Amino acid sequence: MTELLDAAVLLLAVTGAIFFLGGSLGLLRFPDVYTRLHALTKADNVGLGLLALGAALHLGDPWLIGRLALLWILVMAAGTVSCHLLAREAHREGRTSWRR
Amino acid sequence: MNPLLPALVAALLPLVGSILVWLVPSWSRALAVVTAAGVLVAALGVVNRVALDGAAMMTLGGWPETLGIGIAVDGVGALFLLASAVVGLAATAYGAGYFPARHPFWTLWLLLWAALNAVFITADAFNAYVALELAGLTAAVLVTLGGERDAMAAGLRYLLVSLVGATLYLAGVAVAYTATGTLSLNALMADSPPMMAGVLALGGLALKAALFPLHGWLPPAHARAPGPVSAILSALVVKAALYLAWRWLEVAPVAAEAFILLGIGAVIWGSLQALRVGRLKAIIAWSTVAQMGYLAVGLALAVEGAAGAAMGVAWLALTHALAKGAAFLGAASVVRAAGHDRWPLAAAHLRNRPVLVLAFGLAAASLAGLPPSGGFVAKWYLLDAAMGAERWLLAAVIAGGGLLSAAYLYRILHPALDPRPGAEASHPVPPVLEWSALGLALLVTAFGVVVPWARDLVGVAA
Amino acid sequence: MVVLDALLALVLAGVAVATLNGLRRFRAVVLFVVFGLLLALIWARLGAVDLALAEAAIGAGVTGALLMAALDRLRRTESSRAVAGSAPSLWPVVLVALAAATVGMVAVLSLEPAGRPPVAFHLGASGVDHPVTAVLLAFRAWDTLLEVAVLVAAGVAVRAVGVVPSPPSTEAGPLQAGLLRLVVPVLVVLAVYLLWRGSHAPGGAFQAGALLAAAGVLVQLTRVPGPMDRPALWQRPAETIGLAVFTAAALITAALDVPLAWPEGWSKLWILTIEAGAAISIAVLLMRLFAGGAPVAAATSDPGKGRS
Amino acid sequence: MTAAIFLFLGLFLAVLGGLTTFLRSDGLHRIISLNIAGSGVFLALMAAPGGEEGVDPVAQALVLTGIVVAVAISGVALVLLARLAELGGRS
Amino acid sequence: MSPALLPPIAVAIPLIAGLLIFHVPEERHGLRTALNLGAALAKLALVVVLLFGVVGGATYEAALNWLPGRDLILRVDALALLFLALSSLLWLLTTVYAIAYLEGGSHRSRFFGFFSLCVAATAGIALAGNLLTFLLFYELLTLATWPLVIHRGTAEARRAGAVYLRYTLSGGVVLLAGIVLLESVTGPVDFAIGAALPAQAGPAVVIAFALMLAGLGVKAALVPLHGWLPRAMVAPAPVSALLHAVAVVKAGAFGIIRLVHDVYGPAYLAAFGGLNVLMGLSVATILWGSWRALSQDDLKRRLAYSTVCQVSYIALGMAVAGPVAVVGGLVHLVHQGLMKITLFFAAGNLAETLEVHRISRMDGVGQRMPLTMGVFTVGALGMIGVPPVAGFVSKWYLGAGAIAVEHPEILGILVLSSLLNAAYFLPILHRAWFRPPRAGEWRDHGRPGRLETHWMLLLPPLITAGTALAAGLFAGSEVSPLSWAQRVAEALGHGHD
Repeated sequence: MTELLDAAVLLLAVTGAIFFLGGSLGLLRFPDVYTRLHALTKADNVGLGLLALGAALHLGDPWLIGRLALLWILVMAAGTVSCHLLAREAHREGRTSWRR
Repeated sequence: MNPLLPALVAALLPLVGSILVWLVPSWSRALAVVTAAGVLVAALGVVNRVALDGAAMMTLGGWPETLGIGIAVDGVGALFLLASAVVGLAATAYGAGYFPARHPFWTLWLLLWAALNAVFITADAFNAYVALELAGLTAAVLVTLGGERDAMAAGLRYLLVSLVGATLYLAGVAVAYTATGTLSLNALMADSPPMMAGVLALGGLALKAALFPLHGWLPPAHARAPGPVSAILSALVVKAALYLAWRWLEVAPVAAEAFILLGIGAVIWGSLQALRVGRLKAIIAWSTVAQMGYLAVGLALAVEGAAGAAMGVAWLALTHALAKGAAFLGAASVVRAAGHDRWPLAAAHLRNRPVLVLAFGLAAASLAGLPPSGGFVAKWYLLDAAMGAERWLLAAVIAGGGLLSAAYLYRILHPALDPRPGAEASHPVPPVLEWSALGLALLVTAFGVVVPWARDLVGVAA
Repeated sequence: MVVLDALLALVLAGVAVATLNGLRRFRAVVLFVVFGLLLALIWARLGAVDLALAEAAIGAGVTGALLMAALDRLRRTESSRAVAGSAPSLWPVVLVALAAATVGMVAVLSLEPAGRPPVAFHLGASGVDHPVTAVLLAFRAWDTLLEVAVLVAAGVAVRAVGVVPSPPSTEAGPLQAGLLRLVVPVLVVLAVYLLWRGSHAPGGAFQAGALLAAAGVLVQLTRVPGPMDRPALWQRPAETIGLAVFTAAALITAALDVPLAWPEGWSKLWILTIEAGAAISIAVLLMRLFAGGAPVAAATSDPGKGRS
Repeated sequence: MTAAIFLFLGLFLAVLGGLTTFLRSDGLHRIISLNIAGSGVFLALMAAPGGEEGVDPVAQALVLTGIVVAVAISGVALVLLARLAELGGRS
Repeated sequence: MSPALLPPIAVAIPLIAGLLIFHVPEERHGLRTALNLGAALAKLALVVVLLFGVVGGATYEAALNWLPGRDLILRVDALALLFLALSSLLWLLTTVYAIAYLEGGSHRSRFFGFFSLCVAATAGIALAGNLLTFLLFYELLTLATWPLVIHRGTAEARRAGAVYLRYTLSGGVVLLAGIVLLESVTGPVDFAIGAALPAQAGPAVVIAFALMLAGLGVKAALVPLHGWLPRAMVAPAPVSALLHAVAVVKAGAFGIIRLVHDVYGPAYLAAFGGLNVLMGLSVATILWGSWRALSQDDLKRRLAYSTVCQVSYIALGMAVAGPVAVVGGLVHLVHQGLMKITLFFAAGNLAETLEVHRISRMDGVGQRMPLTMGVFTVGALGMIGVPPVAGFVSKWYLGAGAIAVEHPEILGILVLSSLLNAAYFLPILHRAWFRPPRAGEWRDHGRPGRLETHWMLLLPPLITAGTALAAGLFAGSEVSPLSWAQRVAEALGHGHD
């Protein structure tokens, strides 16, 4: 049973890490502000969620799990808002999105 | 009664005062004066108790000395407290006639005062650091209250410098703590921490005490600050760092020799600059640089155990505080009357003010070490100590430095005796401004005659 | 693990050098915030959780906000160009620092480590279970009292310096407002939690105050004008309550018996009361530092001084 | 070992920041340098050898105090800096 | 009232008077005069009381604990009284003179205030019972006289004041160093006991002597430390009179007497050649002063150089150090004061009444101002040493004393200096009496048909000249300065012949 759990935790953690990696890669490689924000926020939110889930399984203590959930929600909210603000600023500055 | 309670009160009262003043700004002047009176009473209480029962020490909260923060008073500390109380009272009285009620000066000054007294009673290396930081912050901001660009620049520079000094000092404390595992100054000295600790701490303190060649920040700050603030800075704030240096010199005796060299440099360089500069307050500020040199030399002598040097330094610190306070308060009145302090241009406003002239004259006599004045007594002790220790060069400096001081003080007094009629004041100068200056000057003269009690007091110190 | 520590140290050193190098202020500020966060990690690695919290909240968070505010003000007054002149090359300094650090290292390691103050032994008597809190509010309360005084002084000072433009606050969009509605209460709750937690585990007045300040700054940024922009009756009492409570406690205990010796059995109550007051003051004062001086009477211009 | 690494780092930062404070003319950079120097001192203090049972709470308390004092003074310095810039002066 | 209080009172009278006068409004002429004269008379009366007391063998002493083991001591002994009496008498006369001289001048309250402080300091110097007390008042004297020197406020006066301060303050510091050095060897030095000197004079003791002598030599205007004195001439005539006859220069000379007799003792000094140094200095000063006086056309400058010369007779007497010579030196302290103040009063009258400052313009002033020139003549002859004026007595004792201790060369010096004195005084007398007045030389402020000038300007010099004459004529009498000087000499431990 525990092996299975550990395996799941490992899987979740790795996947989460991969999402983070992708987000960061996007931040570095994507051509304009909008696409970068897109990569960063979306990917990171998922990545964080997976990591948190993994940690939750690993810890098992409901009290801690609750706090992890809160953490995830807060970060998502913050990420969303900041992404929105940045995008809005960029839009006001009249940055056009990248075209091929 | 435990002499430490009045000592603690001397530090806590200004805190209370600062809070009340901040909450009820319209009453600030009355509140401040009351606080000042209280502090004076407390300081006298300390002096009295120490004279009767001798030095005392306790740890706050009743914890063991290795864990809690100790406060202590001895003869020297009592004298510094006394200087702080007397000059503080005069400065407060002066400020009452100088600043409007709703002025941030009041809160900041009372916080600064609390910090100074906390330094004078602390027996804990790190507590001294916090108190120094509080003093540095408030002092630097007080400098900027004038609001002109130069004052702001001087204040910012002062703030950063004192932050550097405090950080250096903290580094010293950190080393000492690592080596000895204690922060109590006495225990720390007893365990003889590595010299590096002393050197670092003394470096920071020398910077805060504006010891040549680390004095660059002082003249602009002290000359640009508003009137009573200059008096407080020159009379008390630099003394706080000096007082701690006295404690730390025992950790790094090698620094004593350095203090002597730098002190000599300060006496000469400071005096020369004071002879050169063209503004009244700048002259007095540079004189502070020179006098700090004196104190450094005396300090070294005292630490090296020259007989009577301790009394000399303590007395010099006290009398210099009073005389310099009087000089700066007087200068502030001149500035107020003239609207500027370009010298000797502004001297015309000194001529028809006998009270101010007298205040300057008495203060000058003390600064130059001429009898009958506290300055002379201090000079006598230091000269005696130097010759007793057969440090002839030092003796020459101590004796000759008085002449240099006389030379630049002459620049202040000389135009004042010009027989031409004085000028009309551009701003009115309330009597309290002139008399608070004269009060300090008279006191320092009196301290030239009534000495024995202090001798016994400092005898307590060792 | 050691490898990771070494890596962490290397990165931090690199960030520090990068922060100090170059002329662009904005770059320096951003890198300094990064520096603070990494330092927080190091504190955690050293097992100093309180410091990790404090560094993240105050060292990186508040200081970063203050630096940003300053940048903004400088931008508006001076031309936004970085700095006149050219940056002195930092590499010689780095080398000197490395050499000095090596020497210092040898010196420090050569000291035979002495014992430490017997905190654990007296912890029981302090009234709280968390050693750091015990040191801050029982064993070395006098330090903390003066420390609070420093914060008050800073708050007064900012007003005394005179009116500097407060960072621009823009009306919050719906999304932002939503976040605020969510975050501010959470932060307040967290602060209270940290405050209470400080009595038995890492946390306490300063971390709590920093959190409250963060909430306050968010509000300050999204209200026009921000709460700190005009003088209000609640400000001065809020700024001084911490110092007032603490000083009162000192005086009362001095009158009772030994100064700063909390009465037998009631220590925890005293400590928590003081901490609560301190947290409020800290929060408001940090906000004040961020917002700059609101207009106060006769802050500038020394009446005694003619324009010389 | 960890402590040793961070001790070295702390000393390095202290010296680095201290020296740069005197090299830079710009107020903002100076303030940042000072903060880095301070952090270095704190780090060295925490990482210095000594203290049998784990991390020394007294040292933690000292550093905590130091951090708060530093932020207070930096805040005032920054406002002063801005004010000075308004008055059209360089620091 | 306990007799111990008398010495402090002697100092307090002028001190308090001075402090009061500062606060007298400029225009309250009468009140100021009353204060001045009242204080002067009171002090004189006190001195008379003390005189009788001391003759009756009483001793007056007051001590105040000050520095560790070093008290402030005010003590009345014969020597102190010699100086105190002189200064008190001359203070009264100078005050009378100054009131008239400064009539309608500015800042008179300030002037008379410092004037009184200056006298207070002098009294302190006279009564000082140990080195520390002496130093205290010695410095006070410096500070109190400076404002008098620069009273006129002209550029020249201020320059003179600066020079004066430079010299005297330096002197004070040197003196301080000497005292501290000596006391670090011997412990506190009380004049009544003398210093507890080591049997063999070590370097410290010798250096201390050199330092103290230098410090005192500045005020005593010993060559080469005399530079300030001629410059200080720009001060108003009463001030010059005070500086030269009563206070400053005398303070230096008096200090030298104390140094030689009450600190070291002649024998001890002779042992390491201190006396010879002093003798060399004083001889050099006598000759140099006289020589420079010859070439001065400004009357007051010539008188100043004559002071440089004459005061050194006192030091010379101490240096020669036989019982007789000491009497000569001591009595010259009084005689020189009387004669020199007379000369300055006269010079002041000329300047005030006729605006005559230069000797070359004095032709025939004797006919215009016979009384003034009369007293001037008395003073001048006294300085030369013509009997029966007092100066003769001093020189006679100095000479006799020199012979008595096998210093014949000193006799030669005395003769030579007398010739020089004659050479620079007689021409003045000749011009004044025997040359016809040249038209337009003077700007006459006197009122025809009245006295040649204001009576308050005339009375003091008449009195001083008369006293100088009497001191010479009745030198033998009980109350003469001479007999008092002999009493002092005895007290100092020399039986007189």
